[in-house]
Amino acid sequence: MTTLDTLLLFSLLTVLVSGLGVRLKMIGWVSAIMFAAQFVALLFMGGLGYGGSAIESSVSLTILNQPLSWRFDSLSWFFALITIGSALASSIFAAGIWAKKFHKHDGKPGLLQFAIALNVFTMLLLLASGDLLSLFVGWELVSWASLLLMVMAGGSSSQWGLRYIVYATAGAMAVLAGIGLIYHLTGSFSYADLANTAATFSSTNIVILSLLFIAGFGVKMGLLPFHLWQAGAYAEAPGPGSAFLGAISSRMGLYAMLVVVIQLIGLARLIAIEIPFSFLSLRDMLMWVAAFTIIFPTFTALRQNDARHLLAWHGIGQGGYMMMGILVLNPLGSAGGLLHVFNYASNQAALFLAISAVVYRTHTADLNRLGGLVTRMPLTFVVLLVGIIGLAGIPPMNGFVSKWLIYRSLIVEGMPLLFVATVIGTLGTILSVYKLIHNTFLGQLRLEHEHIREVPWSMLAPMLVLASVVFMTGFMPGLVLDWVVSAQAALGIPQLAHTLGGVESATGNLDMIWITLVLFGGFGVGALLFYSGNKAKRVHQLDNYAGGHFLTADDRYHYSNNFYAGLMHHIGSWYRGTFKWLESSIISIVSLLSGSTQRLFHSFHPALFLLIAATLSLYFFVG
Amino acid sequence: MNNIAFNVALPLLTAFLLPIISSGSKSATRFVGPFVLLAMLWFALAYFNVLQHPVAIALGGFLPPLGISFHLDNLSLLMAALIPLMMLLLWPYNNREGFREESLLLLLAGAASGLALSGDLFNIYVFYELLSVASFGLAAANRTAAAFAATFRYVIISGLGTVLALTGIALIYTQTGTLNLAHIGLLASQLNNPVGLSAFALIVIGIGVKAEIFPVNGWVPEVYSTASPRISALLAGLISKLAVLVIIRLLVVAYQGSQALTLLLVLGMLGIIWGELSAWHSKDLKRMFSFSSIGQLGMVLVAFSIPGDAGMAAGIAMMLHHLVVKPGMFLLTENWNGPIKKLKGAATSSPLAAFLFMLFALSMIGVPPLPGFWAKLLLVTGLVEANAPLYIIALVVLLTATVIEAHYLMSTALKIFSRGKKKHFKKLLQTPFNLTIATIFGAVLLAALFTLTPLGNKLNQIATESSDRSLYIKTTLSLKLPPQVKQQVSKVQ
Amino acid sequence: MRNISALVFASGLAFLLLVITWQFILGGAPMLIGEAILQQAAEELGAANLVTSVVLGYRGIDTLGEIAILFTASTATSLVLSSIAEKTSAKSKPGLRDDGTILASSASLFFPLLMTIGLYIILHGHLTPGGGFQGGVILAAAFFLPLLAVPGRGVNHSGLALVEGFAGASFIVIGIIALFQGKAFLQPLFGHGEMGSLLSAGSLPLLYIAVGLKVGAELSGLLANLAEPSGNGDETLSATESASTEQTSMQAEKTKS
Amino acid sequence: MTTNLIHWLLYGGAMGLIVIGIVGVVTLTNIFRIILALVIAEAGANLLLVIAGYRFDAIAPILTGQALSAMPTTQIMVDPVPQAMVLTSIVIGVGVQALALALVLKVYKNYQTLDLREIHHRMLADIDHSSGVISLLSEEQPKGERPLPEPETKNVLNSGGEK
Amino acid sequence: MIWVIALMVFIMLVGAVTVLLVDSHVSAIAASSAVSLALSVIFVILQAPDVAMTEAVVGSGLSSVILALALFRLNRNKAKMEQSDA
Repeated sequence: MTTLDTLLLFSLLTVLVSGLGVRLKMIGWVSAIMFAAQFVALLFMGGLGYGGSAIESSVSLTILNQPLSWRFDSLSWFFALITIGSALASSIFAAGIWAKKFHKHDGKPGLLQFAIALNVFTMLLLLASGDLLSLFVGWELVSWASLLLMVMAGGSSSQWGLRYIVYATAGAMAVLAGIGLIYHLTGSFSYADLANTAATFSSTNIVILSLLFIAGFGVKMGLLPFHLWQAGAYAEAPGPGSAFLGAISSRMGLYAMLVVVIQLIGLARLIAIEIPFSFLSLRDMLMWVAAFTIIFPTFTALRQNDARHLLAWHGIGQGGYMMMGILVLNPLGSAGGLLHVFNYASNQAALFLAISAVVYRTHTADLNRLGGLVTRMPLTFVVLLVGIIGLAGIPPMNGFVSKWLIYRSLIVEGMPLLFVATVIGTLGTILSVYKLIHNTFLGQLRLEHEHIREVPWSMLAPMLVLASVVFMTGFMPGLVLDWVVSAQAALGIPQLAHTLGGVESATGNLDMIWITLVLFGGFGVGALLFYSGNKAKRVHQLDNYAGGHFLTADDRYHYSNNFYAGLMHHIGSWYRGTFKWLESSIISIVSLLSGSTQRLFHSFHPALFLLIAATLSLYFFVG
Repeated sequence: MNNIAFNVALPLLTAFLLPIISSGSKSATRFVGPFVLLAMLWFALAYFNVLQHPVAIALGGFLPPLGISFHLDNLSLLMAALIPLMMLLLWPYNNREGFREESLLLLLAGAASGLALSGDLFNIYVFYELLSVASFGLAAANRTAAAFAATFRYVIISGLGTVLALTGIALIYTQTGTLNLAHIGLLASQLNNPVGLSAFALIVIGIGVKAEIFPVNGWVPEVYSTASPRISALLAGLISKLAVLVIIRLLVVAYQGSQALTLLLVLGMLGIIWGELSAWHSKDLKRMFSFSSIGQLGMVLVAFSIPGDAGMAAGIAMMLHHLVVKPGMFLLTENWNGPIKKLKGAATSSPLAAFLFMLFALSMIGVPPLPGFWAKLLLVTGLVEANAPLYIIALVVLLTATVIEAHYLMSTALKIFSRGKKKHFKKLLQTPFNLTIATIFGAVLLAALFTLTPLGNKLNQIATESSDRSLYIKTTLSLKLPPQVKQQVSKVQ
Repeated sequence: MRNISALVFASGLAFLLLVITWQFILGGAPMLIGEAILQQAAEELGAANLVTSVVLGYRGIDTLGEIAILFTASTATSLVLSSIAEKTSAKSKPGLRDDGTILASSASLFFPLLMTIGLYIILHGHLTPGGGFQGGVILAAAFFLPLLAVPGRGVNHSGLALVEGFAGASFIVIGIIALFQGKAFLQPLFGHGEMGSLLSAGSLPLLYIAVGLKVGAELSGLLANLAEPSGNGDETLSATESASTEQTSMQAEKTKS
Repeated sequence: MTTNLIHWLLYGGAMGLIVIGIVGVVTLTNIFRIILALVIAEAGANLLLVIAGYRFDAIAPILTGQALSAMPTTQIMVDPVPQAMVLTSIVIGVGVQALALALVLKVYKNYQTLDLREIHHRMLADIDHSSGVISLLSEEQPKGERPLPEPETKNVLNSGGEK
Repeated sequence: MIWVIALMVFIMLVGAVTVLLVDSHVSAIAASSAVSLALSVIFVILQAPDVAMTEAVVGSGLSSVILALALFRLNRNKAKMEQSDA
């Protein structure tokens, strides 16, 4: 009974309890408490966060002569921390008042808790996997568990869920093929054999394997050709659910890719492989894929008019940053990539929770029908502000640290084009998050929202906690960098020399404590000037004038519709169109084929096929 | 002590006497059938326990190859035990229409047991014919116009199939001068030529009509959508497997060359493609399931076309999995037979059925840790191990087919689980009888999930045993060798 | 289009089959078990007709399966043909009535003749060519001619069912008796007797009688099912089936009288 | 020479019957006639079996006269096994044929036609109707003057043609 | 003997083709029974008296009778239908 067993047992218990008590009123709080218990159990394994050695699970199976084992190392611990943390936050958020209203609009809060618990359990199983077989098992379980969370809202979400599960199954099949190939090459499913013999694989096998695995895992990360499912599937889930999904779900793909491609096969092999008729290596190609994954979805997010969709599209883009950073494979880059997982998760959870708080009050996430809520929901506004600053990667929030590391590593490695690409991506992020906060909290208050109030504490608490996490880890990134570095050690890649304030190395220095203090000093000066002046007159929010005319609340001067029209006009929408076109063409091909195949079964004389088959097979043997 | 012959004799005897019994007392007709099936089950299981190594039984006391012999190994006994089990589950307990369907079912049981046990080519043909005729009667038992028409087309195509099979048998007899499978195995060298192989091809195509092999399965969607779900479940779940079993015996005993395997592989791949694509397009559950069962049997065929134990293990695993899953699915189509669009809200009207559907669907797609996944894993590893271009193509086909399968099954499942109108709920209610049986199948599936390790070991044992050619030959021919066979044995060994 | 492709493939099939069979030598087939059986059959079974000893001895279970198939076919046929909805058609008996007289007389002439021939063939099945099937068919013809002659009167289905059931059962029971004597299933019983005489070859004649009766009964039932308007086809069911069919057969009775 | 000719004749005849039967089953559209073609194909297969057991200047496998006493007989005989098999398969053929004919009768009763194409169209239409989906072939009207049957319940269908 | 075989095979094949091509069902039935008669003669030549007998009795006798009966009933149904139509 190791600590890992305890953790998995707690997680399983959570699933069972929340599953059995789906209909109970109190189930929300119960499962929240049990998530907290899981969190504590995870902290007992905290040694992993500081370079502890891997913890084996005492449970192991042998099925069809194939051993299945589970273990936890620093990398798994790092991801598990994020998983359970975001699960805890969303569970608390969903446990209280929110559940009542959700229940009133015939949703099933108990089912939501159950789905989150199930996802957590399966993710822990995946993170704990000790060989390729258990990895695949965990992978499939995660895919199908998240389907439950996606479609439980009903309505249009089921279509997104269907799309997701088809993509996911395709990815899983690619992974299965890859695993099968490895089994053929090494004769077993164990990590050790793969790590030992990977050096002997022929480069064609390496290409096939890495393409299969990166395609398979990339589907879940929403890498570029496979990204169409993600935004809708995450956004249409019930509020806290989408917070959880957006925070961690698609990172499982990153974890699996880290384990298989980086840890076991080794990135060096990928770098060694040149793609014919190009000056790129396989690794560079993947980095470019990551770059486009950053740019396109980010600018797609710019065009969304639904807050949840906007955030979800960002999730895809930020995943590109992480993959980019890890593929750079110097201490800075990989640390930046891993750190960004944590930072982005905290940002995204905070943002989604804030948005669902807004939805909870206003019943809409349509950016064209919101605005001016800053005075009505100030704390939510603060959380959202912190979140978008972090998301856009602006100091002093934590997003800045990880992005800085990634930029820095790109410059150090001498990859200017990719650097430019990432910067463009960041630009898009800033623009779109500004659209988000402007259309929701700033500008003109709509008349129907005049009397709404701040959301209750049960919902505010997790939001505020997350916001403070965002700030604190931005203020003292060393806290997280410890874990990141031990994760790097677990991956067996060079580690980053870091301090509490940030990075202290030959390739670049960063001390967030100083930066933050300077910034706040600046803010302090500004505030001093502001308050030393004579008092500003407070007016009612709806008391507005333009050119001497009184503006009634129902004439719209708040510019929200068709935001960034000019920019949109310039970039257009050709890229997203192409992917949609690809997808639909594949579907239509399948339907064409299946129609014709069914025609064969409708032919009115099956005996003819018997005759043909007999003749052909005889010809095959005799002729 | 060779009372395994009872497994063939008893059901036939009862079927012969059933008209008289029924004219005597109606109630007797109800329980005599299940009683006989229980007895068959008992005999089979009794053997299953005592069996250490394969045994052969000379019927009529005439030594094989002169007489007909039953070959008892784990595989055939497993089938012989599964037959009465499935029959008991799918027995028409609530049938009010006289004795005919019952006696047909009993005849089906006897024929199936004979098919599973027999070790003689022509005897297999006879039992196959008995199986066919009984299944014709059952397919038409629904007595609708469409059922009659579909059954007629079924009769015609499978009649042609039996003609081809008989021709193949004649070729084999002309080539080897014997009918006993083990003896044929001794003379397998004489069959590794165009004549022998084309005999194999003819038999495969002929028997393949029941095995739903690709080009000769035009009857499948029609019959399954006109017959009653119980019968469809029986045909798709049990009967097709027995036909496959015959092909496997021939393959193991006589045709271990790569050409025969290639034929099976190609047919299986075509079956997968055709079945899954057609299922993707179908608009009602019955036909969706019949097409998907075509695809599944294609997968079984592909599995068996892998040389060696690996293929045998994968094939048996796929076979057993399909044997459990498909009948359960067909039983659900009794009241969910409308177009899939109309299934909205089915989950709220009968949640258990919806849960079962989800379970079966996931297991069919091969979602771990459900048994279907392990069967598919065996298949995938076997295909990769076989390591020939054609097998890699088969792997690609298999994986693609899985994606398609996932798409249509999940779109149906989402329809079932989505909210629907209250007024349809009555129509979507499942009958308790079917629901109970389907629940039993689901329970079996879950039980298999929790006993995977022992099952896997048993499976490997069965596979190694039943893919061992010389063992089969020794078992049958070492009873007491007639002189003219003896020197052939010595020649081979 | 379909026909053309069918012809093309069929000619291909024919060509291939001929190519295959051309590799055979007529009369040169190995026939291993054939030889062995020709050597041993007489001692083992003591039947003069070796085909019979193969049919009932070496391959007895094939024969069991065969009569089972006939039984299945007739059951399935009556299942298909018996439809509850055809009450009226029992009364209407068009056709064949006018020229009934000739047939009737010939039938009454042929009936005993055919009976004797059939029984003879069955009883000598183990000595001379012919046996259960051939004799059974002739018996069926004997029973069937009167039906043709006087379409009104149906065959006594329940009686046929009785014969059929007990004949088939006795075949199996003989096999099972062997089982209980410690022999194998369907192993011939009794001594061989002196070869060539009527009472030889152990239990084979009994088996052949069973086969003959069963085949005869089944075939005549089958013929009757096909010949009669299928309303009467339900008379087999009259004990078991619903009241409606009861009255069907009642009507049939009325029409007969 | 003569043996070659006989070889050709016999095997040619057997294969000819099989192929002609198959062609008939595939090309004919009258279901009654299709059954006849099936019977012919079976006859071909039987002939093939009997040929397999044939040997030149051998006698039938029946012991008569002095052969009864002198066993094993010096006189060579043809193979009895294929003959037994053929006996079986002939009777099987008859059973199947009877069943098929019964089905033909019922089909004719319900659809009032023997044309396989129309029967097939009607059947598909029935299946589609009973499962409530729009037929794939809905654009092609069935041949023959009778329109598709009205939606009927099972019992009505049983009563077949007569209303 | 060879000529007998040739003749019988000829009759068989011609009869088989006739079954496929001829218009009236009755003559088709007759052709099929001719086929099995020729077949039984061939069986006799092939030293298979049992099979020949069976083929003669079953093939050309019984199955023709069955077919004829079925045909008779088909025609009667047709007649009945025409009555009901009229």
